[in-house]
Amino acid sequence: MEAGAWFRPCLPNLILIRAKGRAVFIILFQQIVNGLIIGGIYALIAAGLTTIFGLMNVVNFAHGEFYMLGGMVAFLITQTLWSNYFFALAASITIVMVIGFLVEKILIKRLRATGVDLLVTGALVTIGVSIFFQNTSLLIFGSIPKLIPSPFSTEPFKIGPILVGRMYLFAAAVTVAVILLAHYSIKKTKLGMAMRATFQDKDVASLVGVNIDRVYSFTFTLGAGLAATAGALLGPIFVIYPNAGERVVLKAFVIVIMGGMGNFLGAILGGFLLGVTESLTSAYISAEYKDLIGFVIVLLILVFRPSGLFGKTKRI
Amino acid sequence: MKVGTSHIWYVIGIVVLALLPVVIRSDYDIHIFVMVWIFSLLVIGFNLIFGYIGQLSLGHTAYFAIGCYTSALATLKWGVPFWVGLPFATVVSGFFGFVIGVIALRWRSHFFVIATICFWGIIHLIILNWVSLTNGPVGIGNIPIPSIGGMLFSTKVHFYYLTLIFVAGALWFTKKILSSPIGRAFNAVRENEPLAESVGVSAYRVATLAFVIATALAGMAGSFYAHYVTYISPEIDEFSIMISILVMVVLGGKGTIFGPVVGALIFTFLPEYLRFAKDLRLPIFGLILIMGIVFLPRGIITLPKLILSRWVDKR
Amino acid sequence: MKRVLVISTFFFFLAWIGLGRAAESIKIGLIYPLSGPIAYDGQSVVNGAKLATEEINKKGGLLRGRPIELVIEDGQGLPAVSVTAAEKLINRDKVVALMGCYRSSASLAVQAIAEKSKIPMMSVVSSAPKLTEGGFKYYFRNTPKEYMLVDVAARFLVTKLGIKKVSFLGPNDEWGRAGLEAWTEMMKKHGGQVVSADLFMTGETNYQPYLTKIKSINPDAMIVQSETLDGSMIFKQAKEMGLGMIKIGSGPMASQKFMELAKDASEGIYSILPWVHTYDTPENKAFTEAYAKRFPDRGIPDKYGAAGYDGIYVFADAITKAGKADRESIRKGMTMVEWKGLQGVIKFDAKGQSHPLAFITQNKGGIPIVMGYMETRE
Amino acid sequence: MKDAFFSAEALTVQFGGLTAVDHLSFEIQQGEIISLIGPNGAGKTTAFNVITGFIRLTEGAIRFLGQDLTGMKPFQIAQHGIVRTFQQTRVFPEVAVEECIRMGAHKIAEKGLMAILTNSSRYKQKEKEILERAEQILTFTGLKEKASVLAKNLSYGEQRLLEIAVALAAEPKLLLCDEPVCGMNPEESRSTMELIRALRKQGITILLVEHDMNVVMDISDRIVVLNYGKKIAEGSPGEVSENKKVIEAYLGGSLKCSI
Repeated sequence: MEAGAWFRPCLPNLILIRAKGRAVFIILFQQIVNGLIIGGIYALIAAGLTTIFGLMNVVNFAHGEFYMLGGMVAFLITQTLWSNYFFALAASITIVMVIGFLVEKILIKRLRATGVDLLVTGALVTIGVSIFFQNTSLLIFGSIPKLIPSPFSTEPFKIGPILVGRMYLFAAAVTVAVILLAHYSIKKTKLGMAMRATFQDKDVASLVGVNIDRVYSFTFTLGAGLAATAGALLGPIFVIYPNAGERVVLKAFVIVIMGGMGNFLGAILGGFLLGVTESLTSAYISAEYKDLIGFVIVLLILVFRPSGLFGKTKRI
Repeated sequence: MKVGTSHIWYVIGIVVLALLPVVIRSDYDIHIFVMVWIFSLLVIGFNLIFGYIGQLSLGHTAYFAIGCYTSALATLKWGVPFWVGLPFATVVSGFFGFVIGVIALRWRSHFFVIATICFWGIIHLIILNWVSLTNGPVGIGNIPIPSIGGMLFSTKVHFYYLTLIFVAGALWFTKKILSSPIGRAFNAVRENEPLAESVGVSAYRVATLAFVIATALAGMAGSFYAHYVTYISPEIDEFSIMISILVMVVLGGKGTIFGPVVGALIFTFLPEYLRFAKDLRLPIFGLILIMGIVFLPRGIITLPKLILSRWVDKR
Repeated sequence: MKRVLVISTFFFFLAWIGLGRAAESIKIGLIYPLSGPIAYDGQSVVNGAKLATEEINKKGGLLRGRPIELVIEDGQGLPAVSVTAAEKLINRDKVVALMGCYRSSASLAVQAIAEKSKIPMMSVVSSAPKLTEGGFKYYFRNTPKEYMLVDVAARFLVTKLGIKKVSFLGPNDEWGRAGLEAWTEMMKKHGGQVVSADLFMTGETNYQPYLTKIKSINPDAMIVQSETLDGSMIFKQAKEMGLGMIKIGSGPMASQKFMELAKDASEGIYSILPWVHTYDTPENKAFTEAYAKRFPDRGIPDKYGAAGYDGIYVFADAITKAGKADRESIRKGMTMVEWKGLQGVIKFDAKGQSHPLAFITQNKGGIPIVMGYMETRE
Repeated sequence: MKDAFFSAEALTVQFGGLTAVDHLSFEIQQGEIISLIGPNGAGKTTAFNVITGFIRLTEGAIRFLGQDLTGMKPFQIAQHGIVRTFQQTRVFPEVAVEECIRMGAHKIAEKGLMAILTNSSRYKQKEKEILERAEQILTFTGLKEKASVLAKNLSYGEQRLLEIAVALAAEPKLLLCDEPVCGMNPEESRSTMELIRALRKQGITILLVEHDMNVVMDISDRIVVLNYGKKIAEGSPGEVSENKKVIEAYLGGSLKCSI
């Protein structure tokens, strides 16, 4: 059992860099751009989770399924009703938000009423929901992977030597817009203030007349909608299949913790950070340990900055 | 004396379970029972952390995997018999539990949950990629079957009794601990940590002790699994197994001694006997999980008390 | 009310007799992934097996009229789940033969159970070499070992296309690592070299970092070993990133589903696989039409469908040769099998390994054209 | 001056810029009842939390029975004999009263794994002792008939009593009570004061934080007055009540405690 087993995969990549000089910088920059693009998508999924997990303290394991349903429903719409992608995008987000609303109304609200510890029971109920959604969509949509017809040509968009798919740019643009919209609505609007009040102290919030049930259902629906947006945006880029959500959930939790609970901007920056780190690791260290990086970063953050990289340190 | 009556129930339970293989002939059901006992070891341990200390450790299958691989590698590479592999795997998993527990238990509630997921991820990736040690994704095959003086534990019935003895031992051990001051300290930490600290209970040490016992039991379960199925691969560390453990403890009845084992019994048989539902099997399983949590927050073990009390109220 | 009762018991009695008289069916157990990321390909194998079973039963079944009955379980490609499924099939359904597990790790787990329960088991997809090197008496495999396929492909690349430096991209599981080992060894054997290798997690979606690295190395050819789903995304992203070099894929890159998903990115890709529908033999043509008619949503069959189809016919041949349908006789029958299937003449050697044909195809206009084929050798 | 039973030397606690406790020093002799008073926000509870290790000291030292407890963790300080109650009542909600008290007796219980598993005589003996101790405390605090009631189902007053009972079970040498009578009606607070006097008779030294002036004047041997984290006066109830600075401090602050 040689001790070097750990490092052997890195050697060829490191030698490669020294040899190629200038070309290396283009490749490095391309890798960073790759990281930013996938990071944007991570951010959107995490942004949805940061409202539910971060603000409502519900460990939402069904978040991946909202992402998958966003893609599946968008695919269904393009196949049947009206094949315009943008209509399908909007329609699937609304439908998944309705599903999120129902899940909150039927399950989470009842649990909250029993006053049981929401963190743990919330995790279990959402695991049940995730198993149910995953396998029902397997029944309805079948195991055949779906591809939403992309409204843009597959010709990559050229910025100097860097190549970026057109659909990616659209997805990144929508991501930033949606997140800023959500961030603005939480910071500035009345409902946003009510949300923040409820999650500071729900008893006091209800004392001052905030209908906390409405706030909870709006937060959950917003979270589901954000995840669905990511799913619908990724439909044309990556193929959507019933288990697509599983791989995404753990990454989203990692980012929410990195960005700071309930911190929208944190989720965005956390998503980009994880995207770039993973892309660089798999390019220059080794693909196998790509996911390891995410886990190690979270542990470091928990030790040194428990309120997240970008969160304010909470007073004890 | 109250303890007397529960002792009788305990003995009756063991006798019934001991006679079971004589009654049920089909190897398949005995195979399921062996899996139930292996899961019981996992679940009894997990219940200590989740039911008694009140912290949710979602990385519990990592220690199951450590137990599997330690026992398999010890018996294959060093040629030690199973009876050395088993305790060795238990101790190694317990040690990993100590090292990780000391770090993870600095936090509480959802930060602890995420920390345990991270350690699970790291261990899973190391098992998957350290090819020279664990054979990587190819896994390790023909792990020796346990034997006592030439008598091979080759049939399922042998394994049924072997695992049953250890489960009974684990139950006795946890029953003893939980009725002792250590058990009271566990409850104190769960109910109100600052108050427990103020009467001299170190929440950190008590939780670490519970964590070490739990991970050691998981290692033991791993060793049994490795030598029963004789083939292990990184997939034994899948998150779906963690979900089954969670379901068994919560719907069985967390914070009770026999609840999780009842949960293990029900939720190992249920998916098998739901096979007739073919495609609907997993959606139904998801629904049962949701119903269980919403209507039975305290778990199935409390069902008799619930029915009794409701029946009494009606009269 | 009483009269109704009497009549219904009478009918019930009739039905019960009816059941008893029909010849007792020969139960074959199948364990394939029907949920999870590889459910699509797992279902293809089961479809092929169903088609073969229906054909045999229509022609009157085996051993004077005994129909074949398939008992199908979802092994999810996971060892733990496949083992439990195997236990159920062996002990509760009392099947006489097992076919399964798709992923090599699952097959390795069930192989040990089959040997212990003395029941013949055949894999038609798992290609890890270890499966037929463990000296298991009850285990047979009707798909080439990884390096047998790669040997044919490497010779074709070096001699026909003059390729020297190749980059490898494959999944981080036993199939991927076996593929990497095979390509490294076989390229060296034929005078080429694998210059870079990357292993990704199955079901991953973002392959750009690996493709960027391969683009920077710019090898003569790029080898991608993956299932239909991952493969479509890899080659789509490769096209988007302008990777021009020759592209070689594994079996699924010749399937119709891959053409649909990858669209124009599938053009010009070579594949190396044990079967392809454009290999024009009468049996192939008949099978392709029957499969497309029986499974309209799937259309043209891929190598997984053919593997399932051939598997059932191999069992049928073994049962007919053995003359009896119990586990021990089927095992003996398997050693005597000699069946001209879709994948060429199938015969098992002492270790239970068959040597079907290996095809090299290139996708032109969405059709995998056969460029050459050879019988695989040890 | 013989070594004091308990001495706090120049205790200082700073949160960022704010100095909650500023060089507070005082001593307690064995068997005394000392009260720590001051307007709301004077740093009383912070001082309490620092002495019992729940908050870290920025400067200063704590000495008890000749041992330096500075920087120790709450459970270590408790094991040295300093036990506290909390301003917001803390109980073990889902646990029966009698069990709570046995939980309190963690310090004297047999914690050896081997002893427990082998059911050793020492272990059985200690368990019996704890049971008897719990019975005594139940009768002493008057919670006898509530023994099997879950702590969460007790009334507010009973929960405060249970808190003292649990602290008692931990064999305290110095008991710190954080506003024991706060929110109680006169009849309940009189019985609680009787209980505290009875504790002193059993040789337990008591440090009180309390707002109710007539309770403080009536029961304390000495009083330490805090204002904005600084000690502005110390002495017998009589001396302190005439002290100009104390009156001035109090005129500004309100006397009522926050539940």
